[in-house]
Amino acid sequence: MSGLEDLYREIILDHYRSPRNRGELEAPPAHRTEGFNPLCGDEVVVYVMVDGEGRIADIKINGQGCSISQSSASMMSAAVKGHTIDEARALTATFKSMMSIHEQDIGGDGTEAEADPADDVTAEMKLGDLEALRGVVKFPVRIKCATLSWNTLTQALDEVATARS
Amino acid sequence: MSGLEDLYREIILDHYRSPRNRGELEAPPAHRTEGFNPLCGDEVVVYVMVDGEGRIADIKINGQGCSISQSSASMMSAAVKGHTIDEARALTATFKSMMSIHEQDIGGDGTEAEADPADDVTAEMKLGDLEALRGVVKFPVRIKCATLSWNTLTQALDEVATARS
Amino acid sequence: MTTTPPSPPLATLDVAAIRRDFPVLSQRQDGHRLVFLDSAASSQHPRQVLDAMTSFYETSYANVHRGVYQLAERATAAYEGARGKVARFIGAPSSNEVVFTKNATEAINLVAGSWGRANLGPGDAVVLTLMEHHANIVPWQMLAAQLGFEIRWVPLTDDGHLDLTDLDRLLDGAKLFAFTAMSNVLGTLNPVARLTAAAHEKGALALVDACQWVPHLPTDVVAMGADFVAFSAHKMLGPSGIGVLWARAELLEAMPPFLGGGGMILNVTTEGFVADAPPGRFEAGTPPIAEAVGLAAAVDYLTGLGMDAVHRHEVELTGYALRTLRAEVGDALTIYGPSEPSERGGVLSIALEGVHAHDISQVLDTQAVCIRPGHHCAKPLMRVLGAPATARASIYVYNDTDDIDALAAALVAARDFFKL
Amino acid sequence: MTTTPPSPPLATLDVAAIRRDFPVLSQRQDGHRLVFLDSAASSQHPRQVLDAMTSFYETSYANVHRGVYQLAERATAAYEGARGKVARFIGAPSSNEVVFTKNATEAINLVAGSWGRANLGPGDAVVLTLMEHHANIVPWQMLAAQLGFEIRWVPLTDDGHLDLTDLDRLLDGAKLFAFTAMSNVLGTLNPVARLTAAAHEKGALALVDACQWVPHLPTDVVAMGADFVAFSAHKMLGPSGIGVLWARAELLEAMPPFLGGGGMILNVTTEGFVADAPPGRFEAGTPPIAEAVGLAAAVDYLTGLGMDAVHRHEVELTGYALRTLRAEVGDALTIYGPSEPSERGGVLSIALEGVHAHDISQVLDTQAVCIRPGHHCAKPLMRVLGAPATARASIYVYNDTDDIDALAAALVAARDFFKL
Ligand SMILES: Cc1ncc(COP(=O)(O)O)c(C=O)c1O
Ligand SMILES: Cc1ncc(COP(=O)(O)O)c(C=O)c1O
Repeated sequence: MSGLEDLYREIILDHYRSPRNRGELEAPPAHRTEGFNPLCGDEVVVYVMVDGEGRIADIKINGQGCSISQSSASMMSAAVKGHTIDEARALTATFKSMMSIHEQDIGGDGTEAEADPADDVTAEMKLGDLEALRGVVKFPVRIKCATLSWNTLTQALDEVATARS
Repeated sequence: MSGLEDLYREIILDHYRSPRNRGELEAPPAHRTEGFNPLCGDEVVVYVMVDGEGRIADIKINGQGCSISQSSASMMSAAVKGHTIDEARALTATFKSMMSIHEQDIGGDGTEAEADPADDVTAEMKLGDLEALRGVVKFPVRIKCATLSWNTLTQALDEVATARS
Repeated sequence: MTTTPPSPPLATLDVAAIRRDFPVLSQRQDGHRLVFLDSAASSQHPRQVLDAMTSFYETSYANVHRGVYQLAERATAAYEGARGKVARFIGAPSSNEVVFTKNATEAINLVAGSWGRANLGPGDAVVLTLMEHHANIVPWQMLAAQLGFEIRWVPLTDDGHLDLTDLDRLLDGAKLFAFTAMSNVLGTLNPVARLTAAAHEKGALALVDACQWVPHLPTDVVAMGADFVAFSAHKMLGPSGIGVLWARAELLEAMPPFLGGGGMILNVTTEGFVADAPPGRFEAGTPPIAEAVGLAAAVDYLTGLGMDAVHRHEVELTGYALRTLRAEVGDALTIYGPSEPSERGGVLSIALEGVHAHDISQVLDTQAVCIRPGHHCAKPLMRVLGAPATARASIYVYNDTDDIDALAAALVAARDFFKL
Repeated sequence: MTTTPPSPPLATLDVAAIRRDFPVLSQRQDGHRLVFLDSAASSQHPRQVLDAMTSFYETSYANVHRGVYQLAERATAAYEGARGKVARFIGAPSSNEVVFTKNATEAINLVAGSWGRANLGPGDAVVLTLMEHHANIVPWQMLAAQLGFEIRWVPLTDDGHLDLTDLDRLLDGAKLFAFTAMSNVLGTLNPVARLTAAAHEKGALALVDACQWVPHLPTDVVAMGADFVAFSAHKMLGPSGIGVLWARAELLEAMPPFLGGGGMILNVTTEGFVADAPPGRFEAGTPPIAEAVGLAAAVDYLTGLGMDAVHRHEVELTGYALRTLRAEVGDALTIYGPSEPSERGGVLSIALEGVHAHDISQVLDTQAVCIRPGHHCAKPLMRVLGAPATARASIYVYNDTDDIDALAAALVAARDFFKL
């Protein structure tokens, strides 16, 4: 079906059907943050366990949502687990840049300006599987699905940082 | 100028230039009521002095407004002065019927159904000069100008009646 | 065996002719006929409505109420004429009982902010139902947080009706019962007159959210027994930007203003203001003038079709849809709400096992089938259903069995795409 | 003596071409050319605005924000695109600072009901001016009656300017200074940046009623130094049914919701709700979707003309009008407000000795000259002027010297009809 393959790559459907790091962590000691997509009702719950060195020792994802939001959350959890908060933030920035290419293009000439955003910061973190979500930018309404878990993670990490300082 | 003569009959302009019963009465013992036309800012103040037999012994008109509202108030004051409250109410009904002929006609076939309203009640009170205001019904926005002082008089008489009962 | 001539056959809708009135429906999307099944969110517009607005702007536009010149007179007559038309359409005793707002949401907020703020306080209760749209929930929650009254909820039965078992107890001591005439998620048609009577018996007023009723069934606010009725033009073939609050004259007359500004006053001094009579008192500022003209044209259009015929068409098409979808899509399909078509309006909330509503809708879009995924602004209801979202198809006067067949085919495609 | 090429002559308006864009102006009334001089109440609409709305309805209409299908995506993009266009037109740093309301009146009521209710109480003061429109008076009076704060008034000078002699004292302890950028009765252009700075110096916020500014002059909300700015589409060639509140992001973020309903929440349970971020937080219910599209087209149209050119045109025409009317109508004529055209916008409030404004307007209508009699929703100002009503002629991009000449002739006719 036209264009659908761009959106629903096989790896996305795989993460949707077999989500990684699905479940809950006891909070506390873990930190629990809820996110909502007010448009479609998707809810995501992110549990993060940050160790003394600022590393995401464990992460679990709960909630309900569409294939895009669920697979994005699943891939995110796999990508940041074991990494430092700073690395997770850098990856989030990279991912969100990929997602907002379309927004920058609105009103432009339609060509996708795929300049690599923030090369320096992201040197250590690669999008990897997450690249599969690039097709989402062609479906603007779905961008919020793809970024929901990332925004929730950011909020969780902010809350952890505040609680520690 | 087309149609203007229907609206601005000579007698209307005469009452506008030389308003009858213009001024104030001491209140109390007289009764003072204010009326507003929220559309154009016209204000009318009606002072009525009702005697023991329910007769409008005196009436004065104050305030500011257009030729239609001022002349209507002037003619009204002349018409009701010395008459009973009931007669004034009957005349008010007759006058307002004349004013609303147009409203009844809206959506109708355009012919003016000049059925004489409320013959019985008004036997004793004739519109007289007030007939000159009949042309106002062709200018719907101005109907509120013509009826402002009458509505204010009605309110004043209601207030007097309440105060006495 | 009767000698009177046979009554003419019940008028039904000539959908093919109706569709020709709707320019948007003549579009093709990627070669597909556009299948618009999202009228519960907002309906499309017949040429007659668009033409009425354009020609009003081209010949008779001016601000209303304050002008003496002919354009302003025509504009005022058109605006007030629209008020009269709406009043007749809903059986209002007087057009002075019709207040134009920006949408149904403002209409309900108006009742909360004016009547509610003046009449509710600690110890009072407002009764809602678990099938309300957020528009009939959040205004009461906002006000309750300020004034300290209680909100009570009428629960639902398993088949998507209101569970009225405890209604009398819930209404005890309540000052208002605010409920939807028809659920925008389940399609359930509520027993409006019975509910308003129950409220009145307990001394409570009744607010009817008629957003999903007025566009689809004959409406008589008096027969409903309602005290307040709210609805929006944009769900009944009218334009965006205008809604309606109807309320009984005595209530409106006793209510303080909601928004302040021009057009709602008798006098203003530096010391204070004197409010005008209803409906002007509740229409601060320049009102939605051309929108009222568009709404009047929509009322004319619907009146021309006949609201009985509109309802009959929807009951029939809903029955067809229930049968077709069950037959074509099979066991993976859930359709929420009453299973009897006569107990529901033309709203079908669907779940497809293992496929999220958002993904259903995305796949359907590739077939030019427009439905809406999500919580439909009824999150408390979604919680009762245990579904974070449903895929909602909703029908109106321009839909036919071809649209339903296209929906069924697209759902089958979605099911297959996700390899269920 | 410079070697750079001469700059091109200042662009002025090609009024004849502009007039051809406005279908309403091609009408004749009783054989007369329609002379529309009531744009301060509401302006007329170029074909481009009407076409944008009609074509939106015909091709891209759906409810916004909640749909996945292409119509809904296009509708959402058009609605949000309009927000961006408005933001750029008024120099807003972010389109998230632009809230769509039903009119300017709702925008000011929003500030009162949200910011005001959260921040004002006994002992506080709100400063207004004696030249405010009721839209910027009554909301504060309604709130003051509930919350018990004080309202103070900046007086006027004899020539229709704000009298700023005591401004600092008036602002002492005030939390808000709410004033109009331009008087809709006198035409006076107020020194906006100076007034907002005076407010800020005293720790007060500044609300600018820009209803008569945004349509007529280049607008930069940042240069204005404003905290809140309100205006309406229908005075700037746009449709009825939509207004704008701009506010600084930090303010909007801290403000509680105003109206409750769909589209302004993150979550709703039976226990309560979580409000969404601005601007959505302040746009409960289905917004004025097609109206936003029309407003965007109006912004494009005005941008095409150039707001500098629009302003220059109005200053010139106002000067011509002041000269012509004084010369033609003679001593019976009073024109309120500043006598210097550069200190005022194109609003001429007129008195003709011995003839009430209502009667002037009636006579002018027979010549197809559309002006507005009355208090112009500024009764406190009328009291200062000592006039119960004025006859107001107001000009815009489609007016030319012929219109002014027709006005002068009609005023002469009115004077003579009443035999002054
Ligand atoms: C200065 C001023 N403020 C406020 C308003 C109110 O605008 P609206 O009626 O569009 O809400 C107007 C116009 O009527 C105005 O001229
Ligand atoms: C039942 C119900 N109530 C209220 C609303 C709100 O209507 P609006 O968005 O036009 O204010 C809707 C539609 O969205 C609805 O379906």
